[in-house]
Amino acid sequence: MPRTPLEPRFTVEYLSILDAEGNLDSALDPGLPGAELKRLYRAMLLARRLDERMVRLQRQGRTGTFAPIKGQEASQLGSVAVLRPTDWMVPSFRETASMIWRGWPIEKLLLFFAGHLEGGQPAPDQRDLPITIPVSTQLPHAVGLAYAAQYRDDDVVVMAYFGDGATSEGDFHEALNFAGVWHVPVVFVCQNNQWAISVPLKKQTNSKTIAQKALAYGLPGIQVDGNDVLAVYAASREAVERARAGEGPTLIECVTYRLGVHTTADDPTKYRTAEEVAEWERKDPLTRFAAYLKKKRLLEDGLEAQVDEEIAAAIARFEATAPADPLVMFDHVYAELPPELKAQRETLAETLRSGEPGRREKHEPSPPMRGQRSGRR
Amino acid sequence: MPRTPLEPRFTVEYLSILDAEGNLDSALDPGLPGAELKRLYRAMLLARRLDERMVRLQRQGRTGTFAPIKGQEASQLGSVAVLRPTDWMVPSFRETASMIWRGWPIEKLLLFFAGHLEGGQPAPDQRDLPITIPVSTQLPHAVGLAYAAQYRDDDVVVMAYFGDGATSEGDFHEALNFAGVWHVPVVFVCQNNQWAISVPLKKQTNSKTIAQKALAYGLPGIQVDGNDVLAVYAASREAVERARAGEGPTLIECVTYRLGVHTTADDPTKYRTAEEVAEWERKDPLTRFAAYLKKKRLLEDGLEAQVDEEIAAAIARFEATAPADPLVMFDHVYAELPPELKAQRETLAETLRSGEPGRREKHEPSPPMRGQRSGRR
Amino acid sequence: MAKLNLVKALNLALMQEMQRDPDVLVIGEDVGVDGGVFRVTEDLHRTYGSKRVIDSPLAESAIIGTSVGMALYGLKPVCEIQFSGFAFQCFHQIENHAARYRNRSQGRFHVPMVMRMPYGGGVRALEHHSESEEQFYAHIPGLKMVIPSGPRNGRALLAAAIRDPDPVVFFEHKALYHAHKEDVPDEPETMDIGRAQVVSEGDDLTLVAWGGMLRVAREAAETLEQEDGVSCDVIDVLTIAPLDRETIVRSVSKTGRAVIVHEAPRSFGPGAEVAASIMDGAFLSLEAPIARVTTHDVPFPGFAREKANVPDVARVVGAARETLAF
Amino acid sequence: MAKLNLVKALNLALMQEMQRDPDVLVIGEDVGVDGGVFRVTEDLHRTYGSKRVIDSPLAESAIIGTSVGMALYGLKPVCEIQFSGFAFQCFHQIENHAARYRNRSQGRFHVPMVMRMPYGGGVRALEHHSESEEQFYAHIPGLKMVIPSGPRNGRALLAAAIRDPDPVVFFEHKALYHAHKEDVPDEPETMDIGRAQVVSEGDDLTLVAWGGMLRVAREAAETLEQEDGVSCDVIDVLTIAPLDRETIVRSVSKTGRAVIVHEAPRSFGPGAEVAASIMDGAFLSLEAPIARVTTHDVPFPGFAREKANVPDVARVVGAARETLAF
Ligand SMILES: Cc1ncc(C[n+]2csc(CCOP(=O)(O)OP(=O)(O)O)c2C)c(N)n1
Ligand SMILES: Cc1ncc(C[n+]2csc(CCOP(=O)(O)OP(=O)(O)O)c2C)c(N)n1
Ligand SMILES: [Mg+2]
Ligand SMILES: [Mg+2]
Repeated sequence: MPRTPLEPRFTVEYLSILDAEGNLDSALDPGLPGAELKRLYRAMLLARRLDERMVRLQRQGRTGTFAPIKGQEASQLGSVAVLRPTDWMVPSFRETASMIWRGWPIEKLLLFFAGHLEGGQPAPDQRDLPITIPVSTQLPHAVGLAYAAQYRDDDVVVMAYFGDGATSEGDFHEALNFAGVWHVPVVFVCQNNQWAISVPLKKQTNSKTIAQKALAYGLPGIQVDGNDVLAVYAASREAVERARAGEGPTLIECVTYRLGVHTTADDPTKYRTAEEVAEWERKDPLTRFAAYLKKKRLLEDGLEAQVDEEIAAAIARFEATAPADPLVMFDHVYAELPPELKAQRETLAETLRSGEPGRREKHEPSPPMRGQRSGRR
Repeated sequence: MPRTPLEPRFTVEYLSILDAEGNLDSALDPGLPGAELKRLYRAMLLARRLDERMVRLQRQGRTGTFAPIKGQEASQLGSVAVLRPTDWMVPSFRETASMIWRGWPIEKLLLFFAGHLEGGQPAPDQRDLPITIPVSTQLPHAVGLAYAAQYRDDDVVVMAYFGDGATSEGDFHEALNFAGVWHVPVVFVCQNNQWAISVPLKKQTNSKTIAQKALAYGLPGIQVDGNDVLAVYAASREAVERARAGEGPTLIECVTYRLGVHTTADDPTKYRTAEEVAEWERKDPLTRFAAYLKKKRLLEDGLEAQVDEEIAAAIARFEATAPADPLVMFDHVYAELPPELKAQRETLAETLRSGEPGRREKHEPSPPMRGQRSGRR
Repeated sequence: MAKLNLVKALNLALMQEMQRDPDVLVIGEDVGVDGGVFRVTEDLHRTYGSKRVIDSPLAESAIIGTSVGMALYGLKPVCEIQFSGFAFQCFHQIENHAARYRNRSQGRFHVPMVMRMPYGGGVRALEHHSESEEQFYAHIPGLKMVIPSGPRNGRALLAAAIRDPDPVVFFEHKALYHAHKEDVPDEPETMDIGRAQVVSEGDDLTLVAWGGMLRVAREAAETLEQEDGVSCDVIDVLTIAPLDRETIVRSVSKTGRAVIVHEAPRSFGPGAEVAASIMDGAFLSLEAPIARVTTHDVPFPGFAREKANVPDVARVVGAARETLAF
Repeated sequence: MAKLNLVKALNLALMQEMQRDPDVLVIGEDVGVDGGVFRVTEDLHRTYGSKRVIDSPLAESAIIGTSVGMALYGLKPVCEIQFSGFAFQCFHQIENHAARYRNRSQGRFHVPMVMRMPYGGGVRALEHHSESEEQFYAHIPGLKMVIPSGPRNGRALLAAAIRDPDPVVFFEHKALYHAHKEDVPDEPETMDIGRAQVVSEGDDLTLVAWGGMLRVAREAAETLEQEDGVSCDVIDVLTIAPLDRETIVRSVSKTGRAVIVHEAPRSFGPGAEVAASIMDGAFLSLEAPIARVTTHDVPFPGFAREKANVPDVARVVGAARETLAF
């Protein structure tokens, strides 16, 4: 049946700058100074080494469940690096690299994953939201922050992270729709790592790309090679500049891959092949960026030892943290303790004084939540 | 910054067959037999006359709040008319015309709006869901019905209705996304009547069309002139045929207008101009279709009197309905009454016997919910 | 001092709080140009413009979710959910976030927001437009749950809720909107959240109610006084959570008997907590089981049956007589 | 008869019910290929294929919403919400629809579906992975709310829930999944929904608990027996709603004293209804106020503090001694 096509027609673009061997498409080079390139690489390496260390800590029972980022370092750092400290960063639960870039001390993250909420407390001047566990629910918060910034006429951009699976939730949709109507300075960064636990992208949505979902909200959407830190940087810089210039929100899809487990409770061999993983290992964002830096003679010697030392020192500080005082659970429920809560607090304090149950707990290696992990990976 | 456009590029098409003067684009004529054209027009007229009558009944306190459809007759009837009785129809709260086409007795609808849930009970063989009040929440049900039909290998298509405002809800998004992944036989019919109560489309979404929202789910989307019953019919037939052939879901946007109040509690003069309404009155779906039929010599004499009589008879049956027996409120909570509910029922039965409060209520004209209505319209 | 109904009184609170604090803004479906479907936000849009009085798209989760973001930034959003029956759409944003950000961030952030919702029956409305869902919010740590019973306390409590540093769910009974007028002072007025009020005093029985049921309790007390010579403490709870157990327990310690009246369904409803709290605090004074007069454990029926579902004076009087005769 | 833990026992129920009735299907996040994050749906996918064991996209509201549609069509979906903490995302589909379709359609439709959700603390988990939200479901007319306490009743109740013509929210305590094994008959077995069980008998005190707290209550009873010579009725509630008041009241009529143990926060929690119901039914037998041992009215704390939040044997014994000494 013939009909009239509506204008404008829609396209979604793909951006890639460094190929898997680290060769640069110089026409697209975002032109970062050498020092910035080195800083980015160091952060990627630190994130990678810490990630491996954190998996081991969890295996030893020294922390609880944790979501590793191996493979996603370029997506996180290429994007977060374009923010100013006065901008806001809104993580999901898998942004260790972005959080460290934003100044979260490593020991604090460890504390968080050891079940101390103190570890989730942003510093007083830090414009980051804490980790959000329920998938996609942080996205409307990012839009609200951006609205408030615009309302106050502050020069602020908000960047929000989420995964491919997150795009199926209603909150993703509502957040992007509000952002479009309000035309607020927010950049949505989707790390499409191909999997939502065991569910592959093709079972997640019938849409060919995540980027094209922006069309539903009248927003620009772009797909980038998420294992190419320069491509992520270029696309993010453009989006942040647009937002800062009052030109509204953007959706960036970083095509990447989770090389490790979903969380430390997961066994990915149940749902994906070793070949698939190997194929993506060849596209490792670190190898590629290192190859490029090497060609540019920007790769420093001894960097691994340096970051390992930094991590070890942080772990030592984490291990030295005082046990959790149970009474703190009452401190941040309301601005003031209501009478019933005061009574409950007193009863617990009494119990603790009498040395009975609920005593201060050290990070003891009690059995963690048992899910699917078979220990094979 | 140069980048690679991804294929395929996306387009959304617009379909219109009858212009506002009732002239046909014969290349697009869906070729309905005269009897079917007459049947459609009669249904549109009945819907229009009933709508006016129902507003008056509400004003007299004989029914409660009700959502008129004036202006949307073509969108509803052009779409519902392509269904078979064995297909499923999932309404929102503004599909009087579709419901009557599907065989709902008028007196039952009146009873429903008079606060008797009996009026919302589909007949035993009727494949319609009852009216759903919470916006968009019926859409996942439609997808579930379609999944079940596919699971059972039944030759069934599901058609679901909703408004432009409904597209902002998370449930809209989740339903279309599931439908896309599952590739089920469902047709989503959006009546874009330009307003969600007082909120115009441009404050509802930054997307230029509703149809393009289909792109987010990898679905075909089409925009049609929703005041053109033939265009709606043609697009719906195509979508239903696709669904029936196992080619998956479609989103149809019917561009139309709510000529009356949002509900009988609403005063639209607060938020829209008389000029806007007048402009859309010129595009009235009935006038246009009547002009076309007249040219084809298919317009019957005395049709108004005929449908008015049908309506009057139904109202008489409605008025003759027995008062509501309060005890029925316990009958359909569970398959079997649990002990506590049985006790509550007995207590109420006792109270009713003693003639005290909660006595059987006739549709008494007590003050309705007072909202914004100023009585000016 | 002007005679205002609840709608106008709430509107006054919003007008004045917005005047007082530029961080206060209003967001919801139809709250702007239209002034809200019940006209509670009438004229705010004209006075404060569309940046401060936001006609949002139709999505409750994003209304609450974006408001949480605004509150984290330092603003004080007053959200309207058009009817409490549609707040389940945003229940996760309320429970996961509004109620928890202070705790999650260990005090670095807090969420000073108000979630206004019309609730309750008796207004001949469609499904989901007549329910009383206070129990769901009262059970969530980190939230406050407030229900005024009239224009004056409505205005004062709404102002207090807006100034409160914590998230407050604020229910407004639809049948009270136009029910009666009261003198409301021109000057801003607030009331303490977390305090119940003894609105009339007596010795024989305690009647506990809130919102739309307060009037029913008061009329029942009058009937009991006139027909039975029984005198009642009538307590207007006002803040459901945190519950003012002290005031309620003090009263029942005196009277020894209590009837709780609410519009939420009975089982696992708010009356159970009131009853259990009374037992905790006044066990030895109790002379009869505490009665609960509530709607039935059924989905709120079509309005042709609502009178038989919502507690009325006769049912409260009946329960009181049984309690007194125990 | 095989010795099974709760995970395997629930898996057996699913296997057998799917075998028995081709209308039963399973849907949820990661329930297919992965077998569920707790492995409760292990091997179902292999046995029954991806049309009957559906790995859904990540959207709770659509999981419940599409299941409602399937149930209206005549299928019997068993949905898994990965953790009960994420069920607020679909709370509107549960309250607005699953619970109401029978009523809305006046019996023309009903919704035979099961909503399985792992709940509860003690497993060193992240936020939203340790809460106990039974109260929210128990207060919704039209729903049933079931919580087994071990492998055998878990299997039998899940099978019964699947066969039930009404929607059932089915909570599974995470700490029970691997806690202990029981003999579970090979043949399909069901248990009546709506019945509590007296799992050990005594004269001095009634302990009421469910799910993960049953073990705590039983151990407390043993301690009281051994250390204080006090004998307890221990009641495993099993069905939270509709609550088996009769069994509970009968016990307290005998013992005169009761302690209720639950993992939900105390205020406006399920224990309040149990307490109020006991008062309704056994007022004259009561010799002490009914005690409630619960988590505190705080957002569930990080797991470094969870032991101080979740009721343990010592707290239950303490409350029991206070009750006995009253
Ligand atoms: C609302 C909600 N539902 C379910 C979960 C359990 N869950 C945690 S992560 C996850 C998958 C997320 O996938 P994706 O968005 O792709 O992010 P990724 O884990 O791949 O980074 C799920 C289902 C959750 N945290 N929140
Ligand atoms: C979840 C939910 N939120 C709010 C409402 C109140 N409400 C009823 S109709 C309506 C507007 C609907 O707009 P649209 O989807 O465009 O449909 P229309 O009324 O124009 O047919 C609103 C806000 C509701 N019924 N359900
Ligand atoms: Mg992913
Ligand atoms: Mg509309």
